[in-house]
This record gives sequence, C-alpha cells and structure tokens, in this order.
Amino acid sequence: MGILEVKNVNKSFGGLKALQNVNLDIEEGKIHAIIGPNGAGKSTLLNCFVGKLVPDTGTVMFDGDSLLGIKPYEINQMGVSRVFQTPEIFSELSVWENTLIPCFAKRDGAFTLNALGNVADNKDVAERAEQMLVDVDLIDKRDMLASSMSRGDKRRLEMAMCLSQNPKLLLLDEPTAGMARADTESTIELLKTIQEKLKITMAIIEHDMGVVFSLAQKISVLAQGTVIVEDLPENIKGHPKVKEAYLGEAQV
Amino acid sequence: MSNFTRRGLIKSGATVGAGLAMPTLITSPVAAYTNAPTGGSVTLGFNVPQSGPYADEGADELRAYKLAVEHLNGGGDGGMMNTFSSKALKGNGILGKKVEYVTGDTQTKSDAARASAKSMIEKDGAVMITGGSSSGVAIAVQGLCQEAGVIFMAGLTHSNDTTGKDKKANGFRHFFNGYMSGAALAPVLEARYGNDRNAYHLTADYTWGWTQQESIQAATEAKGWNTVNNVLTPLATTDFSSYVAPVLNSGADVLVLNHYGGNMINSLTSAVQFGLRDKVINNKNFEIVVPLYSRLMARGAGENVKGIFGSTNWHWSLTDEGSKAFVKSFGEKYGFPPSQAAHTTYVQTILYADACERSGTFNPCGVAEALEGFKFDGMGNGATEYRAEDHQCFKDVLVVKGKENPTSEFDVLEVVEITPRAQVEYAPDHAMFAGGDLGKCNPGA
Amino acid sequence: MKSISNADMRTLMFVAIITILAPFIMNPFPTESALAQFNAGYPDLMQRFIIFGILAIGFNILFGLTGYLSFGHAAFLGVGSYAAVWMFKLLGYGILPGLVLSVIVAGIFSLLIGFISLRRSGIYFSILTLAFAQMSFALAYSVLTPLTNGETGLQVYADDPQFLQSATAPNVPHLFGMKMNDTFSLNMGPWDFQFNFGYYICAIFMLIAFYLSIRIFRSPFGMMLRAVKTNQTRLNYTGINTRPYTLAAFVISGMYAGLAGGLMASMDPLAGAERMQWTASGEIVLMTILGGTGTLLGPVMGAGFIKYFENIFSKINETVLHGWFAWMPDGLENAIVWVLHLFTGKGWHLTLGILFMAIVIFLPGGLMEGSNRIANWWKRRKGGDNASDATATPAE
Amino acid sequence: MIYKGFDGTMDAILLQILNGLDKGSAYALIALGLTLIFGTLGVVNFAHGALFMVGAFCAVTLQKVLTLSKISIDPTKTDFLGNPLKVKTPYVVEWFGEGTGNAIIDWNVPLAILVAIPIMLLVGYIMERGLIKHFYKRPHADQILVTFGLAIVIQELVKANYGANPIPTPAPDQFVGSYNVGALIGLDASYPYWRLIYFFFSISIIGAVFAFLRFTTFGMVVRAGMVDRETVGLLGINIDRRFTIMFGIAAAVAGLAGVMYTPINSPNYHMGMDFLVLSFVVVVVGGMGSLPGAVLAGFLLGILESFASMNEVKGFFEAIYLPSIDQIIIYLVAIIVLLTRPRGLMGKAGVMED
Repeated sequence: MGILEVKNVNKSFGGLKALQNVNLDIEEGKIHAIIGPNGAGKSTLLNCFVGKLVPDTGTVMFDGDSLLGIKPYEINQMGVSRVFQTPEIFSELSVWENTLIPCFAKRDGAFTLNALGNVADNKDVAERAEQMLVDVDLIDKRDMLASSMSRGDKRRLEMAMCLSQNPKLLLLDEPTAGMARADTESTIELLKTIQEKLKITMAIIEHDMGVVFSLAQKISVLAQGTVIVEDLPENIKGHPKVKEAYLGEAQV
Repeated sequence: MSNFTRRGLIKSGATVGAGLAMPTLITSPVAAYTNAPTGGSVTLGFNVPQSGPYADEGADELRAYKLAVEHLNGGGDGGMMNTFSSKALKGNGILGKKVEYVTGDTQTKSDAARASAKSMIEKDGAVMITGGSSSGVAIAVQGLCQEAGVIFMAGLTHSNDTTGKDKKANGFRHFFNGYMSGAALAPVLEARYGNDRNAYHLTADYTWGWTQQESIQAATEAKGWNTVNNVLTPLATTDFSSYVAPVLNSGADVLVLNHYGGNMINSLTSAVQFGLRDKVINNKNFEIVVPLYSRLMARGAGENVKGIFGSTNWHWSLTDEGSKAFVKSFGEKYGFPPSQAAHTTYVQTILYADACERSGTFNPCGVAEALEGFKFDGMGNGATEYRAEDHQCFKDVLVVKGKENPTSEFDVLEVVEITPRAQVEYAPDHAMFAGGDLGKCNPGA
Repeated sequence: MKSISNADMRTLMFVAIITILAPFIMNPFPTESALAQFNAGYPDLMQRFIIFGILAIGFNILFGLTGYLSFGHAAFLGVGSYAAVWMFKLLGYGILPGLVLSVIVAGIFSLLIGFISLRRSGIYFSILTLAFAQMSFALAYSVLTPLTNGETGLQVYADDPQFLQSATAPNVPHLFGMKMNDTFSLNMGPWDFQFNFGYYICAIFMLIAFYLSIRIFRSPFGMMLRAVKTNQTRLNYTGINTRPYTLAAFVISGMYAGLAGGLMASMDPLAGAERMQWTASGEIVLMTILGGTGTLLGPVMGAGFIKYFENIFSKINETVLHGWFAWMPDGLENAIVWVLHLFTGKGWHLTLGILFMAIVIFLPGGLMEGSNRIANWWKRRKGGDNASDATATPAE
Repeated sequence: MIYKGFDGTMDAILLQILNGLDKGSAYALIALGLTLIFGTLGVVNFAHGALFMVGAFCAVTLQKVLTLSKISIDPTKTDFLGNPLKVKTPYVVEWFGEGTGNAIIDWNVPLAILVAIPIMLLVGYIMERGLIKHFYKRPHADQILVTFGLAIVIQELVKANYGANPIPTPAPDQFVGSYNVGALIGLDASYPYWRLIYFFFSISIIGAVFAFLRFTTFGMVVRAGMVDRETVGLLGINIDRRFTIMFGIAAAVAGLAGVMYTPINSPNYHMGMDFLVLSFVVVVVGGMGSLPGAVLAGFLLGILESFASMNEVKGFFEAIYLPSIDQIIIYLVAIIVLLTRPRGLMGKAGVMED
C-alpha cells in the first residue's frame, strides 16, 4: 500500500481524453518517476494530484485521504509539495523571505491573522529557514532578490522552500528542464542527498532519461493517457511497449 | 492678540498641550466675531466652480464679483451702485476699509466647496463667503458659514431647500427658487398652451430636481393640467434618448425638463432630435418646457432652445435703469453681456456691503439684522425684499423663451413676461419650504 | 522583545515630529508677505493632509502589499462619514461613538464587497470594486436620500434627537467637551501659527494608524500579502489560502478608509455623496502611486501633494499673480501673469496633470524615490569618501 | 394615462433597442480602441476618453475655422451696449457665396471626419512615440498615472481654449428630423436620422477594423503580435513600428467616434472622462484583450441601459425593492457577468489577471 494511490482516473477536455483508467501506486520513501512522450498526459496527471484539476472519475488517495475536490493549499497542508517546471518562487521578495514563507505556512497553517507580530521575532521559523538555506547552499545569498538569481539557484531555492515544509510527498515536474549540464548534475545530486537523508517520497515527471535512470527507483510509463508499464528501472529499459510508445524518440 | 517673545514662544510651545485643554482662554479674545477685520482692508471670499461642468458660470460669477469689488472701492463707473435705492455706499470700500477678495474652486462638489470656503475663513480671514452654482454646494457652504460665524451670500442656487428646510440665519439668497419658477411659468403656459394639457416630466434624480418638479407639477396642476408621468433620470446620464423615446407614446403633449446645465442641454437636444416638437398629439402641438433657464448653458443647446419657455432670475435685455447700468459697466469691461449668475452675485456683493454700511459693522449678526426685511430697488429686478423669516429675496420673476431670430451669440432668450412679485410669493411655512429652522445668527469667535 | 526595528522607530518618530510641528512647518511665510499664499498651515488643510494620509496608508496596505488595485475605496470613506454623521444626529456631537461606528460599518461594508470582488483578480477585481462603489454613489445621491440626504449631504439638524447630547456640551463635534474647531493662534511677529485641536486629534489617529501599518508591514501577515503580490500560485502550493489574507487586507484597508471618513465628518459634520464617486477613488489610487506604492511614507506624501495643489494652487488667481509681479514693467508683468494664470487658479488641474506625468516619467518610484535620491545626494555630498554606502535602504 | 396597448409596447421596445444600439455604438467604438491599444501594446490607456473628446473638438475647431468671419459695421443696428452692431460674415460665405458657403458650414461635421482622420493619426503617433513607448515595461499602475495625467492636461488645454460649456455642433440640415423605422416592420417608431447614421457609421468602422486585422498582412502580423509579441519580433518583423500605427488607428477610431457624436450631444471638455469609466467597464465585461468581446459588451450594455430606463422596467424593479435600476444597471450587469464568467464575455486567461 503506497502513500499515493491513483485508481481508474479518467479526465477529458472536451472530446479529448487526456487520462484513461490511470492506476498508479507510489510507495513511501521511494523515488517514483513518471515518464512518457509529449502529450502522454503527465502534467494532467500531476495536476490531479495537487488539486488543480479534478478527475472526471476515479480516486486519488493520499495517505488514506481522498484528494478529490481538495484545494491546492489544503493538499499542501496535508503534506504534498510541488516543484514546478519553471521555478515558481516569490521573485520580488528576498531569498530569505522566500524561505520563511513556507516555514510559516507549515507552522501556522493556511491562514493566520498574525498582523501585529514581527517576522523577526519568530525564532523557530527563522532557524528552520536558515537550516534549509544552508542545506541547499544558498545561505550566502539570503538577502538577494530572488528574481536576480541564476536559474539553478532558483531551482534550489524552490526545492528548499518545498523541503522546509518537511513534506510526505514531493512532486517534481521536470526539475531539470532547460538546465545546463552542470546544473542538472547538481540537481540530481541534491535530490539524491535529500532522498538519502530525509527519506522523502518523490514523484518525478521527467523527460530526460539520464535523470530518470540515475534517480528513479520505480518508473511508470504513460502513453496516450494510460499507464502502459509500471516496473523497476532495469526492466523498463528495452521494454517493447515502451519502445513502441517512444518510437521515433531515440532516448531509450 | 498678544505678541510672544522668543522666550515666550518656547514656553508656549511647550504648553501647547495645555493650551488645547482650555482653548477659549487663549483664542483671540478681542474679536467679537469671526475674522473681524483689523487693518485697512476687509476680505471677501468668492467661492465659485472653476473646474467641472459649471466652470463657465463660475467664471462669469467671478467677473461680476471683481466688478462689484471695483465699484465698491470707487473704481469704474459705479454700475448698479448708482441706481441702488440705498445710498449708504460711498465708493470708499466698506466702512472705509478697502475691499479685497480671495477666490476658490468649489468643483461643484460639496466637499471641495467646504474645503475652499474653510481655507478662506481660516487662512485668509474672509468675513463673508459668496458664490456657488448648484444647490448642493450652496446648502453645504451655507451650513459651514453658519457654524463658522460668517455671512453667506448664496450665488446661483434654485432649490427650495436653500431657504426652506436648509435655511440658516447666516445665509441669504437673492436668486429665485423652484416654487417661484412654477408660479411664474404656470399662468404663461396656461395662456399659451391652454389648460387641458398632459405633461410628462423628466427630472434630475436629486434634491434640486425633485423640488423643482414638485413645484412645477403643483403649479401646472392648479391650472388644470394633468401630469402623465414623472421619470427620474440619473445625474450621470449623458444620452437621454432612452428617456425621451417613451414620451412619444405616452399620450403626453407637453414635456417638462427638470434638468439643469449639461443635463438640460442633452435632454433638450435629444427631445428635439426625436422630433417631439413636430408632433401633434391630441390635436395639440407638442411643447417642451425648461423651467430653469441659464443663458450661458442654453447656448450649448444651439438652435434647439428656440421658442421654448422657461424662467430666469434676470436677463441682460431688461431695460430698467439698474439692469442697463449693470450691463453697461459689465459689457464695457468684459466685452459681452453678463449672465444671470453674474447678476445675482454682483447684487449679493453690493447688498452685503450696503448692509455692513447701514449697520456700521461686519459682525454677521449686525449685517443679518440689516438685511432682514430690507426693501430695495434699482438692482434690476424691481422692488425687492429680503424676507426676514427665511432670508429669501422676493421680487419679480422673468418668464423667457428661446429667441427665434437671435442677432448675436448672446441673444439667446427673450423676455416674455415679468411676473410680478405678488404672484410668486408664498408663506414662510408653505409645505414645500417647511421643516427648516433659521436658528440664531452666529457671530463665531 | 522589540515590536518594531530601530529604522522603523526612526521613521515613526520623524513622522510624529513633523506632524506635531506641522503648524510651524506648513506656515513658513509671514502672513502679510506675498508668499503667504503658499502657506498651508491652517486647520482645514492640515486636517485634510492627515485624513487623506490615513486613507492612503490604508489603501497602501491593500494595493502596496497585495497588488490588488481597488478602484472603489472612496465608498468606504463615504460610508464611514455617513456612519459618523448619523451618530452625531442620533447620539450627539461626541466624536468617539461616531468614529467607532464608522470603522465598524466600513469594515462590514468592505467585508461584503471584498468577499465578492476578491473572487477575481487583476483588472477584473478593479472593475468589480469600481462597480460597487459607483452603485453606492449613484444610490446615495438619489434613492437613498432619506439615509444620505442626497445631493446636499448628510448633516445634523436642530430637530435631530441627539439622545446623549447634554445641555452643556458644545454644539459642534467635540471630544469630552473640547471642540474640534478650537484653534489657538500664536502670533510671532509677522508670523501667525494656528494650533487646532481637531488637527491634533487627527494626528494622534494618524500616528496610531501609521504605527499599525508599520507593524503590519513587518508582520508575517504583511509578508504573506507581499507574497500574494509576487506569486499567488506558489503561495497556494505552499499551503497558504490566499483568499482570507487578501480579504483581511481589504477589510483592514476599508476600516482605515472608514476611520478617515469618520474623522472627516468629525472635523466637518457634513457627508456628501461625491466622496464616493469614482473620481474620489481614483484620487486615492493616484495619491498612492504618486507617493510611492508599497512604501510606508509615500502614500502620505502623495496625499499631501494632491491636497496641497487642490487647495493652494486653486486659490492663486490673477489678482494674486499681479500682486507678485507688480514690480515688473507692465508689459512683462502682463505676459508673465498671462502665462502663469493658465497653471494656477482655475488652471490648477493642468499643473496637477503635468506634475503627474513628470513624476511618473522621471521618478518611477514616486515621490519616495525623489526624496531618497535627494537624501542620497545629500549623503554623498556630506561624506564624499564613503559614497558607496550611500545606497541606503529606502526609508520606507 | 393613455394606454396604447400591445402595439404601443412593441413600438417602445423597438425604440429602446434602437437607443441601445446607438448608445452601444459609442461604447463599442471607444472600447474597441481601448482594446486595440491594450491588446497590442499592453498599455492601460486612461487617456482614451480624452482622444474621443479631441475627436469631437476637431469638429468644433473646424466649425470655428469655417465660421471665421469678416467683421463689418452695420450702423443701422446696435449691439447690447448701444454701439453700432458688428456684423460677422464668414469668409467661406464671402468666397463661395451665400448658398454654397452656408452649405459648407452646415456640413461641418461630415467634413470634420476628413480633417479628424489625419489629425487623430498624428495625435496617436505622437502620443505613442513620445510617451506611451516608454511605459511598455512599466507596471500598469504607472501607465494609469501617466495616461491619466495626460488626459487631464489635454482636457485642461481644451477647456482653456474652448471654455467649459458645451458647444453646439449640429448635423447638416438634411439629417435633422427622424425616420419611421418602425414602419418597415409594421410598427410606429420614428428614430432621428443622425442617430441612425451614427449606428451605421460605427458598424462600418468596426467592420473595417476587423477586416483590416483579418485580411491584410499588416493585420495578421499585428494579431500575431497580440498573441506573442516576442516571437513575432524574433521573426525579424518590426512589430514596434506596426504597433505605433495600431495606436494611431485606435486614436483615429476614438476620434471618429467623437466627431460623429457631436450632433447627438454638444461636446464639452469633460465628455471624455464621462465615457472613460464606462468604456473600461465595457472592455472588462467584454473580456480583456478580446476585440469581439469589446464590441459585443458595448452593444449589450447599451441595450440593457436603454431598457432599464423604461418606465415599465423601472416599475418592475421598484416592485422588487430595487428602485432606480437605471442608475446602477451597467454596474450591476458588470458584477453579474464578472462573477459568472471569470474573464468577462470573451476574455482570455492570464490577461491582466495579476
């Protein structure tokens, strides 16, 4: 029994069937990759996990609770964090404030009218945030404006923001998309370290097979809206169905 | 007022807080009333719309004020001071003090008007405020002057309320009002259009519009007219077509436009465009009536005003000596004839100055006493009386109509009838004016 | 534990000192001098500076922090004024019940409007607030006249009940018997300084409001609001429900506006409907942008700037101009007066328009940026060698 | 009250539809220009109302120019001060004779269209190059402030020159009066000629703008630029230049709407401000960035506004405790539309939502 269970999920937009009978089981403590060619429905599926989309039929259970019809912020409060394809950070705020916000969200919940307290007085939150910045090696940049950082740094910041909440499940949407080789490598290292140190369950949507095979402990292949194979990485390589799905895409 | 030494300043600076607790002990104890003039001059506050839709009327009022100040200080040809029945003014200012003035912009908003009037009172030491081009503003400023203890001489304000339920002891109105418009117009309308008429009212949806409509309806119904409908139009309306269109099929044969300014121009234009004036309904020619005319504004309606009846406080084509003298000195100074707004503001300034002279003081209570019940002549409206009970001037009212063959751009209206004062007079406790309380004059300070 | 930082304390002290000394600062020119025209140190205008300052501070909590541009904030000002005047009518001229009610009523009103309008963002939100405010204005001006006294404005009449008005209490708005319009004049040689009780009451409220706004800016709540402005998506995926945050900001700023409205009515017990018109809302927006959006002091400066022009420049008429330039040869005098009179008196709007453009073109951060630049320039001039330090943090 | 039965009601409804289309024409034209500027340049133009007003004052100015007069003294008549009357004869009448001269003056408004097009294009060009250009990358708040400042300046300059009162600018005599539109479908509903012309004029302008965007290369590039400015720029197309022209066209559309509006309501210096807020409501109800949306919303709000002013409708709403529905109809509709359709009638996601 996994931490995230997806059963018979269907989703269509107008006449287009984006997801058909998707079943997925993400085990606790593992890195689970979801791959598939363009238009296979990966992002749609991910959006069903975070509350951005609601499946037409089927169930999505997280840690025993249904996620259907639950709003993104509630899902996050349940322990699901998300890293976006393009880093979503508070670009007009400093790196420090960027890190503080998720810590406050974790401590104070979805809404607290703490209008008269001083941010600086919240020592526990500050400690947590500082630790996270040290962990992702951004502590020197804490007073920088987030928008002025490199893309790799933004990704690390976003990761730190997600991790600071100590999520039960971390969703990563193509975390290395558009990155230079060096940045990709360091991101992979970072993710590995996190997994080893914190044992956080991760679901990764990824295009780059190099990344997938160096990280994933389990892989689901999505094609035309359905999961065609779900197996260990070594079995995915050379799997005929996968080859068929990726025909023309030479990475496999 | 005491002068402080530098040492004293520091001390008093420190005691500001204490001073506030007992202000009456320290505030200028010498003066018996607000802004008592101390030097050789006296300051009047001219508070007129200089921006917004009535800016041109405000500008004309301002011209008249300047002219009045010039005359009071002995400049120019003296204008109506020569024809004025009271001869107290000598052309040496007021009570020997040179008249100075400050101006401000009401923006035709009560807030801005009060701010402007307050600055005149608090900063410039104005002892009298005058002006305004709408009733809302006039009533708001009148209330302020009552509180502050200065005299308010209303400019162009036509609502019954100004000297009705919102009347104030420190406020005076020379201009006529909605009731008078109705009383003056109704007989003329009856004579021209008969007493079997169905009237359709379009009324600006705010206090002035309502009181005006009420007055006209009452006056015309007394002559046998029937009121088919009264439709309220939002103030912000610019295109009245959708209000005018239903008139055609309503069975009405007269349209009464209880609008002023831009509203009046636009509603009249729409009505004419829809061909209302060419219609024959119930075997009668369809007619349009604009109860309150402003020549300045009527120009904006162009050809459309021709032949349309309305009322006005004064018109430059009057031939009495006062009017002639005023038109002459205004026209020679500015190159065109004055508007009714200019006339009423000029008269108000002269009347105020005269009241000060006669009472020998600028004290609002003295001035008010001199104005109350004051009877005068030679100011363009014939024999006139400032009624003591409500501070409203009672005088003849002009019924005018849009001129068919104007000879110049100023020649928009022609006087049809001068309705005598007796016909437009009403009891101070008339239902349309009831509910107010003049209160006591407030000298302030 | 300190509630606010040293820098913020300095800003607050600075504002407090300026406010207390305003009667001196605003009247720099001797009363009889030609330049006295530029004096702004009379009670009404000083009260207005303060009251619109409160309004702008409150608006900035919404717009400056969350980026939600409300185009209907004047409605709360108007509602606050009406509430206060009704209290004067029903209970009496003591200002406290009026102020309390104005804040409460504005709070409830903004809760209703905010609850609906905040379902949308960006310009859709702006137009929703505009629509509500315009509806309020239209109705207050006409149909609701029994409640608002329409065109004339709501005021106290002699026959109003005033249940709590004792026989000895003053017949104008007062606080424990001290009248709002009491003014103490200090004559110092050619100068005349006016200390008005109402002004100082407003000033106290403004300082409290300003202090609270500093606290809000520095609080976790304030940080969340700034996060709303920069990235709502991330905030949602960080477990924050943004709606109650924006709604709280909306209501707080609505309550500020209500307080401003209540004070306005306390200083001058008449509430006109025009206060709620879109132009009035637009003015608040302009004040905030002009002063510097999102800064603490900027909106107050913007408010002062606009009110100064409205009240001072509109009064400079041709006679005043002729008075100034009387020493010149006639031809030149007339030429200069002719040019200047386009910009003053009835032309004051023109000057305002030009200044709007000039400020936004040359000082993208508003007046705050201007004053920071001056401060930096001054610092550089004073300490030439440590010029690199001159990029001081803005005194927000 | 005289009740005219079912026919009367139908007549009234027809009239109000016409009124609505007519009001809607003005809204639609202004909103169209606003959307063009917003869609192409991403600029919130608070000076758009002022452009409408400038257009109207093109007609006023032309009228002043045409009536420039030679002044001769007529000693037989006197003016209001008793001096000999100065008689003004327009030069146009002097040159072309009584008949032609007066006809030219009479046809001032249609002639003004010809004058207004180049003037408005130029005004738009100068505005874009001189001011707006520098604000593409600035926040919307700054754009609002600067264009609002510009609107005030333009307005005050017009006021300084022409005064604050409305200036009558009538339509040619041939178009005075009304035409029984209702007769075409067996009803009785006369509608003023000029208002009918205004409606058809607007329709053709709107049609022309759409055709221009749809069928010319220029238009296609601009439409592409509206969708994705950077990509089109990368293709080596000078999109900025085209956007400048687009701004000129938007100004011209607003200006023509203004010219043609003058006979309906005498123009004054703040007529632009009167329309500004309404046209923003129209644009937003239509959906930011959608041209068809702007036009649709313009006509829709125009018609609803007209119907709301009918006595029967007002009476109905009064009966359900919503008095003065005509005061608030536009705003009420805006609220309802925006709450049911998040991005207005035809708006695109992500446009001006933050």
